Amino acid sequence: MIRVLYFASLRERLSCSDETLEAVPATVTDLRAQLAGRGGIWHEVFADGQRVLAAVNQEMAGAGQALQDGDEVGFFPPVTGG
Amino acid sequence: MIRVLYFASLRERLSCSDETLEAVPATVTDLRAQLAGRGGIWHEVFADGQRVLAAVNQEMAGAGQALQDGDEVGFFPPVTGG
Amino acid sequence: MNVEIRVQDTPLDAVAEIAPVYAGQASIGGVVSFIGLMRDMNQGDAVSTMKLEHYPGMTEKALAAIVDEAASRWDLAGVRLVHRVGEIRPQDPIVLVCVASAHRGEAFRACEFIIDYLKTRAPFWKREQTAEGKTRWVDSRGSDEAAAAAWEDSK
Amino acid sequence: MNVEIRVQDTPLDAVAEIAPVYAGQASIGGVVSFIGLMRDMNQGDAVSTMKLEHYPGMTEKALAAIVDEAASRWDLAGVRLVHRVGEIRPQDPIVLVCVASAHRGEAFRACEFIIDYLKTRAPFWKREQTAEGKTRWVDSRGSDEAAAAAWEDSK
Repeated sequence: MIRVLYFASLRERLSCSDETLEAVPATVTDLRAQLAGRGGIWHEVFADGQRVLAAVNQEMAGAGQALQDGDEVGFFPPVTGG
Repeated sequence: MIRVLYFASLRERLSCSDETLEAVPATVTDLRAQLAGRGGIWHEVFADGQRVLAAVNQEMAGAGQALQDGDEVGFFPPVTGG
Repeated sequence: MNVEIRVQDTPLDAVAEIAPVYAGQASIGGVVSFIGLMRDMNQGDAVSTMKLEHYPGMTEKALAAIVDEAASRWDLAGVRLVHRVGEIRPQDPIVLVCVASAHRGEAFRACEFIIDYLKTRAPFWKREQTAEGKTRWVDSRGSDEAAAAAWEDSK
Repeated sequence: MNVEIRVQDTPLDAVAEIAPVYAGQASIGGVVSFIGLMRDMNQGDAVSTMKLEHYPGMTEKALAAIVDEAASRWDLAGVRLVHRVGEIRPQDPIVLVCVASAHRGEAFRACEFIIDYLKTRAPFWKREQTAEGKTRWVDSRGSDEAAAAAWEDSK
């Protein structure tokens, strides 16, 4: 099981703030592909994922980072604070 | 006539805060030489003038800067504010 | 090193955050502060309000990591980093970065490093409302990416 | 550009000098401040008090020239520069430099430039009294000369 969170414009575009996935993808890359496979806006957001950043357990993650049961994955656009 | 002012450690070493000179030296270099010519502590301070800065009319001056009647010349050590 | 990091949804009194960073510490010679303020214009449009969203939990970790990285690069006596979230208006302070050090050069470097990294690595997002009532997410800026990347090169 | 330059023999409330530089100006996005404080140690000796002397008349001209030079190099919205003279004690603020700009990079550059130039070009001199009662003029530092010279090279 993993928790997946969506923030800012991603949350709005996907109409989803968070969800729980029973199966654990091997990597963040696999998770992106699985989400893109939902089609529609999900495909639009995740098929060309370069402007969607990912964090695993609240730390910035590279695309290929491995996932484990219980992980929290956050997806979000480039940050604009400060 | 020129006014000559001495600041900080220079004022203390020379036991002089300011004076008026009737004759106007042609340049700051000439004024330094004239002051060094007084001998004693004056020679010590001005004969090797590299650590004595000069301002003419309250602006930093190069050694060779020309002087005119009515000028104010300030001599002081390297600054240490801020 | 004395560190305080806060994320708050209440108004940020930026100036009041500075003195506590150096008060009572006579070994501190230089204090450099950055205050980031909301402007009333962005990309040519008048902006009336802004909402700052963040990723609770990750935000605090990201800010702490940035401050730790600064402390590993420079000799610092104190750091305070406070960031607003929630609804803000033009002229409201968004962020305060204050760095105290024995020497001014280290304080300048560390303060600019922290704000440059925060701009590209801390999970905050701005959504602004223009004077005409349109709502839009603020785009990230290439100049911010470049500023952060320059610190990588200088590591 | 909104400029205020002061030399004062009364205590400097450094933090109180910052907000007026950006208050009421919604085009300002970044404010960088430097506060220089008296330390209780210098060259290995405990220091109890310090007296700051200056060259009245020249000081004001020199500070104005430094701020003018900064304004010619960067796009600034406001600058405030306040320097203490007279008797001070450890932890007392000596100088406040505050620079406001639309963009933070220019504010950082200008603020550091002003303090670096002030340290080598403005006619202030410090005489300190050590804890053992010895009085001595503070020596100028090569690191300050180097910092100012680096701006010449980057001109």
